[in-house]
Amino acid sequence: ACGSGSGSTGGTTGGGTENAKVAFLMPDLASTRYELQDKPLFEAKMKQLCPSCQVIYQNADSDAAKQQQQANSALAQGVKAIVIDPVDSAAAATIVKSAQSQQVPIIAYDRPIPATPADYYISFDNEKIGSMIAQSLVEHLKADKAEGGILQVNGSPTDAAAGLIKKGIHSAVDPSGFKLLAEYDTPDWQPEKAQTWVSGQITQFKDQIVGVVAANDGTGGGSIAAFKAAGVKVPPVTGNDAEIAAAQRIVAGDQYNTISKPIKIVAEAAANTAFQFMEGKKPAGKTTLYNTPSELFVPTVVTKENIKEVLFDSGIMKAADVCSGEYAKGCEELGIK
Amino acid sequence: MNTTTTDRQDERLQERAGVRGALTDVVERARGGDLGVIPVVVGLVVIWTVLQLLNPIFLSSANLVNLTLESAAVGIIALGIVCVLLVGQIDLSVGSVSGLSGAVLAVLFVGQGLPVWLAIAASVILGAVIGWVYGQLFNRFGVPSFVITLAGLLAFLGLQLYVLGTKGSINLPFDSGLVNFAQLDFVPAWLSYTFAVIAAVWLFASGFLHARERRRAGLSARSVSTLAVRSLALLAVLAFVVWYLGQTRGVGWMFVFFVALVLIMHYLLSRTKWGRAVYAVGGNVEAARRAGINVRAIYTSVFVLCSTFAAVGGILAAARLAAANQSSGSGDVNLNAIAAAVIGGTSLFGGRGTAFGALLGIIVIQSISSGLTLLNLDSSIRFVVTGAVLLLAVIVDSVSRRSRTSHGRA
Amino acid sequence: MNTTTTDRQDERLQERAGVRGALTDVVERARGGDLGVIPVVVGLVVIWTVLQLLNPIFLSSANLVNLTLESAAVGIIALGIVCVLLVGQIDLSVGSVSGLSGAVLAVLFVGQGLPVWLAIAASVILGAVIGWVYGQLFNRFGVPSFVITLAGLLAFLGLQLYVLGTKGSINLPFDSGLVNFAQLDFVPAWLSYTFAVIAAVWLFASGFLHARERRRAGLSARSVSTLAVRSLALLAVLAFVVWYLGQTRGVGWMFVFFVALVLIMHYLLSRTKWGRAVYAVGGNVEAARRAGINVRAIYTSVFVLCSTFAAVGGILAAARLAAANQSSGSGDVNLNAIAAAVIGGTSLFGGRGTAFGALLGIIVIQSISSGLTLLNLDSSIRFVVTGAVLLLAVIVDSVSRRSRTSHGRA
Amino acid sequence: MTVLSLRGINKTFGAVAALTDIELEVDAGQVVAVVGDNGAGKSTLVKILSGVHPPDSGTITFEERAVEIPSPAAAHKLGIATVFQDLALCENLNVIQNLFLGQEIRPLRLNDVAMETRSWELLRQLSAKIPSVRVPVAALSGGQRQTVAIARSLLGDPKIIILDEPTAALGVAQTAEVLNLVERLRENGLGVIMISHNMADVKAVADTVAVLRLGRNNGVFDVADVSTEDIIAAITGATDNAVSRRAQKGASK
Amino acid sequence: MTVLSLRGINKTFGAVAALTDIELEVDAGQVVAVVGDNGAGKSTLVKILSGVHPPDSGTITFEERAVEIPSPAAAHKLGIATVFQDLALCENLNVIQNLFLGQEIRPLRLNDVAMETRSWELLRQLSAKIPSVRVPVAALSGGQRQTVAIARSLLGDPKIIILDEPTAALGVAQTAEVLNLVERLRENGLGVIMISHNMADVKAVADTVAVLRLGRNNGVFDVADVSTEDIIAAITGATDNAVSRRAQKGASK
Ligand SMILES: Nc1ncnc2c1ncn2[C@@H]1O[C@H](COP(=O)(O)OP(=O)(O)OP(=O)(O)O)[C@@H](O)[C@H]1O
Ligand SMILES: Nc1ncnc2c1ncn2[C@@H]1O[C@H](COP(=O)(O)OP(=O)(O)OP(=O)(O)O)[C@@H](O)[C@H]1O
Ligand SMILES: [Mg+2]
Ligand SMILES: [Mg+2]
Repeated sequence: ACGSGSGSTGGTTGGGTENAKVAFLMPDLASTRYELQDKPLFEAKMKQLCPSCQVIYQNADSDAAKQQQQANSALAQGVKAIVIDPVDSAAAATIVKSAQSQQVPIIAYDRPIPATPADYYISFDNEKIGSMIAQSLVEHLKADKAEGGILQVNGSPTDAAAGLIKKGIHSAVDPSGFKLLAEYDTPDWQPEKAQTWVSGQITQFKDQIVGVVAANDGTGGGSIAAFKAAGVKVPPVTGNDAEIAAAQRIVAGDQYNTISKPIKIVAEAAANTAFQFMEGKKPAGKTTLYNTPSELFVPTVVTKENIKEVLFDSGIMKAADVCSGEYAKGCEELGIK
Repeated sequence: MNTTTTDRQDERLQERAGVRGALTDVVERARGGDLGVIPVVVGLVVIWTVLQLLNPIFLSSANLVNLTLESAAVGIIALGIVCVLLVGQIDLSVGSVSGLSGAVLAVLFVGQGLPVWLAIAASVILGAVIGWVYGQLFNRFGVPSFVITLAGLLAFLGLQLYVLGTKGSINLPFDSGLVNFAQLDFVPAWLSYTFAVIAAVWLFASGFLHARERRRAGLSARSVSTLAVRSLALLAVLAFVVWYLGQTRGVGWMFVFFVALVLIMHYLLSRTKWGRAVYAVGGNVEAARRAGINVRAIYTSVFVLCSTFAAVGGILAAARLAAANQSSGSGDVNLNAIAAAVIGGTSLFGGRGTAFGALLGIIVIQSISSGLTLLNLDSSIRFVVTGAVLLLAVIVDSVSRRSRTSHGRA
Repeated sequence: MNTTTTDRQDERLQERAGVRGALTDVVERARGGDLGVIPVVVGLVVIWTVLQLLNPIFLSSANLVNLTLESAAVGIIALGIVCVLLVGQIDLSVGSVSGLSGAVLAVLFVGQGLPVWLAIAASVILGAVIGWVYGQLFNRFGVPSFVITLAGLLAFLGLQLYVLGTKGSINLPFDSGLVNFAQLDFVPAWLSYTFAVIAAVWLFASGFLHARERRRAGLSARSVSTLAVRSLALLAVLAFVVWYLGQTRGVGWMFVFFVALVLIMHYLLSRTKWGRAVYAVGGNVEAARRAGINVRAIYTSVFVLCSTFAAVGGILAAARLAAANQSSGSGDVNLNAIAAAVIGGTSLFGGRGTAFGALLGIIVIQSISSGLTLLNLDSSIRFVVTGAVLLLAVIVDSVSRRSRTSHGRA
Repeated sequence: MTVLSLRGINKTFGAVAALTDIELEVDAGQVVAVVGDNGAGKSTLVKILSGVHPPDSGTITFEERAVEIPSPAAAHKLGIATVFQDLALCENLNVIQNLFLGQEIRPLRLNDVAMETRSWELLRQLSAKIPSVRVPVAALSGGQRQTVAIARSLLGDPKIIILDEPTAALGVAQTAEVLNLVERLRENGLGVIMISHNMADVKAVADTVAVLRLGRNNGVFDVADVSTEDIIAAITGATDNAVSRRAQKGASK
Repeated sequence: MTVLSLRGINKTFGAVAALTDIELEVDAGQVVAVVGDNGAGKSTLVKILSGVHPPDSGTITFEERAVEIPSPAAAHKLGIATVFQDLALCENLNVIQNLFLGQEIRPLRLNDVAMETRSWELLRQLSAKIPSVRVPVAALSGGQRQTVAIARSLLGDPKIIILDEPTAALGVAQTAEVLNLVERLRENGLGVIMISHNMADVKAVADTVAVLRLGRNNGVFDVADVSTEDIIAAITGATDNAVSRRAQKGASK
């Protein structure tokens, strides 16, 4: 590593992990998971592996250049490893380059960096997420013998991850036999925008809409609010991220599904891998993706049927957070305590 | 009206009386480019026609109902922006403040279980306090309001995230009065018509009394026929709007609330000493100071008003979405609110603008957004077209203003 | 200097000569609040001290090298913003234009395989054309620049998405000269020192020649000793900077490029007829028009310059990131560029500001951002602290300006 | 009775000493003309009296009490009304709005009609030639604006009126009306400070003449016993000056 | 030789007819005074001649050619230099910058020294009392600004100089210098249009007097054969006016 002119890095080069620093660079605030789940879980695991180590957490707020700045600053602080969820998978190549040129191992987290292989890649697959939520909805509609079309609410047009999810959704919706009535790229993932758009579509297509595939819980919530505000019945709406608010809507029967990523597992795996790198080892991946040793985890679609097991029994969420006020009744029905 | 009144004795003035006179006056002013909001309205009509041709749903009653409801939250924020722009300052933080206020509301109401009115009051007061702090910073240190509110933009965004804390997104219960107000409460048809009639009668009565007072004081005044025509026109327009929106769900209470705020602000700005002072400070702050106006108090009041409106807008936005989340108030709320004010004819340099400008401006913006949303374009094309249509809407207004400049009324 | 020169004959003027006189002058101006950029520098020193105390890495050579490189792209954009603000207008679209220009560069260079210089030229010309269109819209229709560039903001964002197409993100090859220029090319130490010496000698020589010319014309002039002290001070500062940055990687060519642009703009604004006209238009457009200045041409030139700088900034940003993507230029590029100009002392109302302001302003902003990045805070706290520090930096400046107002120099 | 008196007033702007050790006295019912060359500091003195600039040092005594005038509002409160040389009108407001700025009738529901009526009265009294009082001041001619500024100072109930070159832009008729007005004000017992470059006007209405030169007092004269030439000599600091030379040339032609 | 002549010029602002059917002639080497009440339309006429406003109708003949003056730049090109009543200076620029605005020496590398030297020359010539030419115009007194505006019109090489109330804010000495200047300009064969409310100045330097009243021509007089009273009567439209009444009152006192 490259400790630069300051005593705080301890001045040791090579494998020592005493007082070492590791950077954990997250991409945006559009989804709450990075701040609320990934970061604390990663930190906790790291603390357990290496009590004296320090985690440098940064969030790039959807700005690739800012992420580059954050990575540079981490390098200037002499980190021993970088775990990065790139804002822009392509642009992160620069970060990989500069980290590797300073012999700092770099782990791609959540999103791949195809152009310049990182040292390791740990993720679940965004495209897969898209196809899973859409597929679950389509199956539900078929089971209900619904007839009509589907609205598709994508994520931000300027977000690469949203592009992957969109691709996945299409892979499930296009061959489903349900007509894709219209789709929309929600600027900045804003729920308000999603609501406005869906409101417009309700006037346009009226009762033809049998389902809405929304790319995350925020836009899903916006879509639901649009139906409520129009005073019509809410069709099944998807989500993604398993936010508490989404869990509440599922419990209340407003939202059809969301998707729970085993963030705990992934974050801990990332911490493990990072720690091995810091110790100077070179962990081998389960598979190889994009020329990178990789490990992929499978997320779970959450619906009313399995919400209790997936989210509550597993301890991801606490009933107290979700089952407040008006949601208590729904929780009770589902046996969530 | 044929004996010359005190204010019409100068022989260079052309004589104009009665309905005919009023019309000539309008034509003359149109040629001189001094038309107030008329060009914006024309711009609006142009856009509406275009959008309707592109998608026949656009002018459907259901869509217009949506439009009115979607305009309210940002429109109220724009109303505050009009005030700060009037004194020649700016507030970049209205988005963050609205987001923060929504978050505080949700945390207090849902998280802490406080009664809704208390949560609302707390959010609104928070907004007022923020504005007060801006005012103090501005008056004490003379930091440009651009920088103060830029700092506020960041700080209150942070605070919003902090308040939402581990939850990130908080649902407001759909059956709460607040959410109902923003989503489902519509004015009953009979009441809407009553409102329309009251407005028209009031316009006539106040105009008539005012004219009588002026005539008694020996000043020229609008003739009864002009007044009657004017208020009948208003009645017709309002009745048509009510009838057309009534085809589906009618006029939302939230929109009525917005319009009421516009009317109140219009009154405050045009008929009170405070409003005069606001325009004076915006026109020439040194002259205002020398006239003995407490310029600092005016600045503070305006910042307070703007942040308060931002907080109210934030509450309504949260209510309409039935949720407060991390991205509430971010994105283009700031730009839309400022753009609505500017499109409605408010000058960025202070001293020129009206409360009605905010109403018209936000309707222009929401029309564009709603119309293009209905078209289901690719997002890249959608951005391009939005930009082009926005420009189109404003060119109409600007061209008429330009002719004003060339007539020496810069 | 003791015989009274033409410009110092008024008996109300206090006499000040030599180094001592220059110092008295500075003190006097400090009391009067007329200090140019000094308060911003003081603000910067305050921030640096605070940030260094919080994290000792902040002022490390490696971090400062990063800081210089990170400043360049947005700094260049801010330079363009200074020009539009000087004429009292605004450009909200610099972010989109920079993103578009990066995208066009990437598509032409990587996608189409054109030579890099051609791709750069195309992007820059595109920027210039955009500015020209703004100028035409502004001059022909008198649409407020706020609205024109807001429309541009949307339209060019759309165009950027369209150009990038389904790829969304395009990598620039690491071994291309452009990426090297932005990431790895540093000025050799000997050359840096040479630059420093040249700058100091040039400052002395030009000052000396100017002073001689003034003295010949019977005007008061700076004494040789003042000039010598001034250029030695510059030499010392520059040599220290070069030496300190040289501890790690040194001075990046991209930063040198930025500084060179600042110097060129400084020359254009302060030493040419065009620059005078820019300040005149910003100060009083009607007076400028009556003085026979082609006001429209000035507006157009300024819009062209601003968009061109935005395009150049976009190219450098893409080069530094080694990629152009959909979110390039979005986010806070606009706000940062405008804030840099404003923090550097440029007035939003036109007529006041300097090119150096952009340099100082962007360094303030990047310092805050870099310093807080090092602190490893929660995002919510980071936003709050960023806002607070920003305010702090500007309060120093504003307080001194305020004292200027109270001394009647508003 | 001395309404206003100044002692040792100093004011510098940057390197320029605009006022040095200024003394001035104004009695009730007295018209004091302050004259001086361009840049002599007359308007600076006016601005200090009306709270626009604070003096660097010196004392102001108003009705026998030492006072501070930190702001224009404070000056208004003391009863000092001022017509500034640069008029200080809001160009975006119309004539009525400017006239009543800060002293509107019925603050919470402005009484337009009363204000318009009163505006016409005031303007007629000054024989202003303003076609309409509902146009923004930006559309008025220079003299019309000056009339508005003068009319404004008559609202309220001042004890001292300060007129900084009130007739500079006025037509002959309006000038005559303003001089009449000054005389009426004196009769009503107000103190008037009038700044003017027009010696004829000064001699016509002033009781005493205070001369400023380069920011210093250069004599106070009783109008009755001083000739125009002497005043001009005090202003320019020499008996042989541009005015006297011109007069000679004219005579010799 | 007639340098400039106007025929049937009309201009309305909204409901106000500011100028109706105006005629005016100026010869080379002639000083034409334009006088009139406040709001009579004098400045509007000046603005039309200097390209600030376009006339609604009417023809302008310059050196025997019919011309259009669509912009101030066009007026400069024809050789019409104007001192505006509102001065039209840039407050943020200093004196030198304002003087040379639009006609800087050495456009690509401004020659500060030459401009400063020339500025001092011009200002001295007008006996301006400006302590420093490097302060922004915002810091100057009213008269100092007016001197700057007058000095500016002398740069370049105009054929006609239009002075809109050039001496309104000037001190006695500066006024005398400006009147000298006008005479020099006439001797150099320039046409001068001077607007003034000061009949003494008008009688001192003008050759002919054109009177405007409420936007219309109200007579053109040869200065030699007209009395001040007659001019005032033409301006006010009555022989019994505020001025004559004041004169009577003064006489009867
Ligand atoms: N705000 C200011 N900043 C700097 N200098 C100023 C300021 N105001 C006035 N001065 C200077 O103070 C001096 C006196 O100005 P002042 O306006 O009092 O003159 P005056 O006597 O009113 O002249 P005039 O007859 O031209 O109106 C001038 O030299 C002027 O340059
Ligand atoms: N830009 C404008 N917009 C509207 N009306 C205007 C404008 N400029 C002038 N006027 C009107 O035209 C008339 C003539 O104005 P002008 O300035 O020519 O008068 P003037 O003869 O110069 O008067 P003064 O002696 O007061 O300077 C006035 O009634 C004025 O209100
Ligand atoms: Mg003065
Ligand atoms: Mg005039």
